[in-house]
This record gives sequence, C-alpha cells and structure tokens, in this order.
Amino acid sequence: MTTDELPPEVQQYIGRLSSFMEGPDEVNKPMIRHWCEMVEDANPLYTDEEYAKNSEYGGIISPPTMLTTWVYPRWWPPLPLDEMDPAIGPAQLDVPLGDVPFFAASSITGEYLLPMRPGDKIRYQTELHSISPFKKIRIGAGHFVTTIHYYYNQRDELVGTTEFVLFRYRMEE
Amino acid sequence: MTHHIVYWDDVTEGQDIGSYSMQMTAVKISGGAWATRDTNPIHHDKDFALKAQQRDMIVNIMHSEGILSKLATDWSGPEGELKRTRFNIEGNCCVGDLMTVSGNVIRKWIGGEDEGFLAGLHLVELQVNSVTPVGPFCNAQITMALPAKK
Amino acid sequence: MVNQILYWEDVGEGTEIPPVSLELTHNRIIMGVCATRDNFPLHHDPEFAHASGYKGPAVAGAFLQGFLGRCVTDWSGPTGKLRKLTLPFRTPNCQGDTITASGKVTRKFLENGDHRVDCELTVTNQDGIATVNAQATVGLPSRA
Amino acid sequence: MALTEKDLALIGKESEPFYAPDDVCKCMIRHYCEMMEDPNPLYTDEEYAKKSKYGGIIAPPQMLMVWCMPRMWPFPEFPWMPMAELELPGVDTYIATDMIHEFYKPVRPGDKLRYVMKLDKVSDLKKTRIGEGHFITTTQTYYNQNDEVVGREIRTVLKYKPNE
Repeated sequence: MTTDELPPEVQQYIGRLSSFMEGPDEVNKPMIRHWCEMVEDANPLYTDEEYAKNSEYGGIISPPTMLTTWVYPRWWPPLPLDEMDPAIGPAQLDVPLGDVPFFAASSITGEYLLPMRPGDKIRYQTELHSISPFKKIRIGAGHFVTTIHYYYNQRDELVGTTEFVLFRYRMEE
Repeated sequence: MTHHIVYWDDVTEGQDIGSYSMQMTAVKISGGAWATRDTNPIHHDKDFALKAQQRDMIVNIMHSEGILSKLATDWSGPEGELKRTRFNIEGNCCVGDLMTVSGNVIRKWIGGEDEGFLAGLHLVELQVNSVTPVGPFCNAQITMALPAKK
Repeated sequence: MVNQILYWEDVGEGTEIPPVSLELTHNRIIMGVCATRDNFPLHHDPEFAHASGYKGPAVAGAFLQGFLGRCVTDWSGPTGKLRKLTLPFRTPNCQGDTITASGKVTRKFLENGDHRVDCELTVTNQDGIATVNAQATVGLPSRA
Repeated sequence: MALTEKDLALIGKESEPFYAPDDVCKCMIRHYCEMMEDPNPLYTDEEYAKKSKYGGIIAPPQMLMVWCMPRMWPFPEFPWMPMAELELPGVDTYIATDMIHEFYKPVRPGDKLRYVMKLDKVSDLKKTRIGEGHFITTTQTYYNQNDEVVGREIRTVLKYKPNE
C-alpha cells in the first residue's frame, strides 16, 4: 500500500451507489423553526409566513443547510438490519484499505440547488466517489475516502448534494 | 400489521396489564425534555439539577406521563381511548435509573349520566405505577374507554 | 429583522461579513441534537466525549452548517442564496465554548448568469483559536 | 404567612390565551413517540390510522401540553396570567404535585391549539415533607381552531420554602 496505485479490490468500490433512503419526516415548519431556535437564525424565509409568501419562493422554505437533517434515520424503533443498506455510511469503513484502524472526518461540503418546502419528501443516495492514494498528513498516514450524498425530492429533482471526506489512517512515528 | 383489541367485556377488576422498563440515560431524559419542548434546566443540566437537590437530571412530567399512558395503550391496543389521567409525582427518576412501569385494572363500569363526557362509555380505570430502584417515582389513574362486544 | 437586500454590485473583494456569536451551553448542545436529528453520542454525552479525547460534547457538522448559513444570510439578507458551503473539520467546538463566525468576500464572479461571490468564513472560540475555516459561495441579486 | 388581599382577588381569574407556536404535526408526534417508545399505530402508521374510526393520524392525547410549550427563541412575550401576580409572601420554589388530564376530542395534524389558564384555588400555608407552602390549583382549557374544547388540564403545584 505504499504506491499510488490502488489495488483492484479497492478500486471496485469506487463509483458504488447505495439504494435510496427516505427521510422519516416530510419537510415541515416545526422542525425548521426548531432549527432556527438552535442557531438563532432570524431569516424570514424560514419562519415568517407573510414575508415568505411575498418572496420569490411564494412560501416558507427550509434552510438549505438542513439537507442532512431531513434524512437522518429515525431514533426508535431501531431500524431492522435487513432495511439497512450496507453501502450507506459504513461503506467508507468497509473498503479494504489494509492497516488503517483510525478514522477522522475531514470535511463536509454542501451544494444547495433547489429550495425545499414544507411537505417535500427528501430521499438520498450515496456514492463512494473516490479514494485517494496513500498520503502522510499531520495526524498520520492513510487514504481520504470521499462519499457524496445526492438528495432528491418527491418529483425526482436533485435538491442538493453533500460531499463527505473521511480520512482513514494509522499513526506514524 | 394487525393490532390486538381488548374488549371491555373481557376485562376483570384486578387484572394485571403488564409492565415495561426503560433505562434512563442522560440522552433519554434530555431528549424527552426536548421532545416535549420543556426547557427547564433541571432536565438537561446536571449542575443545575444537583443545586436543586436532585441526584442528577430528572425525567420531566410530560415525559413521565407519556410513558405511563403508553403502558395503558400498549395493553388495550389502539382501539382503547385515553379519556382521563390523574397523575401524581411521588419521587424522582434520574440518569442511571431503570424506570419500571406496571399496572392493573382497578375499576370497570359504564359511564353514568352524571359523568359528562364519559356518559354511556364502556370504561375501565387503571392504576399505573412507576418505580425506580430508589423508590416510587410517579403513578397515575388512567380512565380508558374500550370497545364492547355486541 | 434581517430583511435588507444586499446587491452584488455593492460588495467587493474584501467586503467584511459581520460576526455572529453563540454560547454553546448544555441547553444549546441538546437543542442541536434534537434539531439536527444527529444523535451520535459525541454530540451530547460528556462521558463519551471525554473518552474520545474531547473536553465536552462537541456540536455536529450539521450544527456548524446551520450556524455558518445563518452568518451568511444575516449579512446578505434573505435574497442572498447559499449555493455551496465547504466545512473542513479542525478543532472541535465543545460545550462551554462561545463561538463566533465572521468572514470576508474573496471573489466576485458570474456563473451561468448568476451573480455570485465566494467568501471565507472563520469560526473562532473564546480563546481566539480558529476552529473552522470554511468557504461559501453565495448568489446575490443584481441591480442590472 | 397568609394569603394577601391581592392573592384572594386573583382566585377565579382567567389568563389571556396561550397560542401553540407550531401547528400540530406528524413530525413532532413521531419524535415524541421515539422518546416514549410508543408504538401505537394511530400516532404514526398512516395506513392503520386511515382505516381507523379517526380516518387519519391523531396526536397522543397526552401531548396536549407539549403543543403549547413556549418557543425557545426569540424569547416569547407571555400573556397575562393570574398566577404570575400571586404574592404569596415567604415562598419561592415551585414543584408540580398533581395533574389531571381530560381528553374530549382527538387532536390532529394541522390543528392550531391554544389554552386559557384559570386560577381555581390557593390553599392556606401548609406543612409538607419538603417545606411549608401553598397548593395552587389551576385549570388549563385547550381549544382548537374551531373553538372546540379538546381537553383540559387540572394541575396542582406547591409553591414552598424548602426546608433548611
């Protein structure tokens, strides 16, 4: 694993797409309001009906940064294992990269394409987008594994994406 | 998915309605406070709770009522209707406590003309108690209307 | 209210984005878990956080996205559109910290007829340590 | 200490209405059921609820209070209520002791709830296990957007001076 060439058993993971996971709640005004309470966001598009109605959106929209919130899995009852897609989330950790026991979140990038409105049903799909060559950085040596979530609404429109970079590494003396 | 139905006719006074336990963690307690929109720091701030003479953060009242009511409808099935709950706090339930809820039927009757919104309904009253290893936590008398056989 | 309209023509490279601050009380930490729906224990469980080498529960990425999104639209007004936000993780933002987000415009450009600016956003804590250096792309209305 | 003249005059008075900050919604019902681990299908199973006598999802009746909890930010202005005016000299700490809920009508997603709170009675000073205080009984009457009474809450709290 010291060359820049990734072995074929690792490469086959690249481009792998998960099935769709649907958010447990529709986009809704109370959760938007609770989100605004959290960061004290007074943007009237999120909570002021009157203002939002007269805006270009014609009504309340969700903060774009709530993308991931709309699809977080429910907390209870626990999801049955057969409903979980092994390609989601753990995929980044499944890739056989050798002796890289540690992992650290490196970055998250959101791209916000279309407004999400109360009543929208958001679902997402994950792509294992890329795996970097072996690299040494401050905290250790390993690979950056990048996954991209694609978020769609009930009209199959892509509303946004989030790119998540995870560093899988081992300590170096 | 099918759900069981408990008919009024089949219920006897004294009957056990089962029990349920929930391990109370910091997350469960503060999450319960948030799900019920209760911002009192005694439910999410340990230091505050200790200052208020509690052992740790305590379960809030709406959360407790939710758990007691759940035992009632778990027993009756969704056809049973909650009509009236009387809720009493006896102690507290803190982080780390295992809350155990159990109950039985204490009365069975048909609502009389003088009972207002309960008139004519097939009713049972349940005594539901919640305890922790430290002692009693809270209890409720829950009146439910059940379906009756023809 | 933050209802003012900020036009693309009125900003330039170097235009400052005013600071907004939040105190990460335990209250807000729990609020964050419930509002983001991210219940990973690092975000609310002091013991788990300590065992993972943090001084206390740390806010989730989704919380920071919300906070930076607010910083941007407090400045741009509601007609500004957050198009892209990149958030590298560096130093955790933990319970007890007071975090302040601010930034400046680094680039002004047109893309597919959309008037945009790139911004650099920084989150600093009460000790003056920059915990997040983020980049945002924002669409602004034009007078044209 | 006894009740003051002002305290006595407040008994029987009603508050201004408290409005729920959010409409009743499926998401808050679901989050509540997650925390209570309540699987009742009337609360979360669309299919089941549609075929039930209610014709759709209903809120757990015991969520009455939850809907009208004040928002957390920006800090709301609270309507006038008689309890806030009580003088009750010498006591300063509250604890809830008893709560009765009565449920008259199902509460459904989309409902806009409000309540008014009436000060029913205030006891004389009494000795309890935790300190001396007054038992205060109030009734909250909950209405929906059609002005129907959906439920009632009768609550007793002890306002007391904790034992040394």
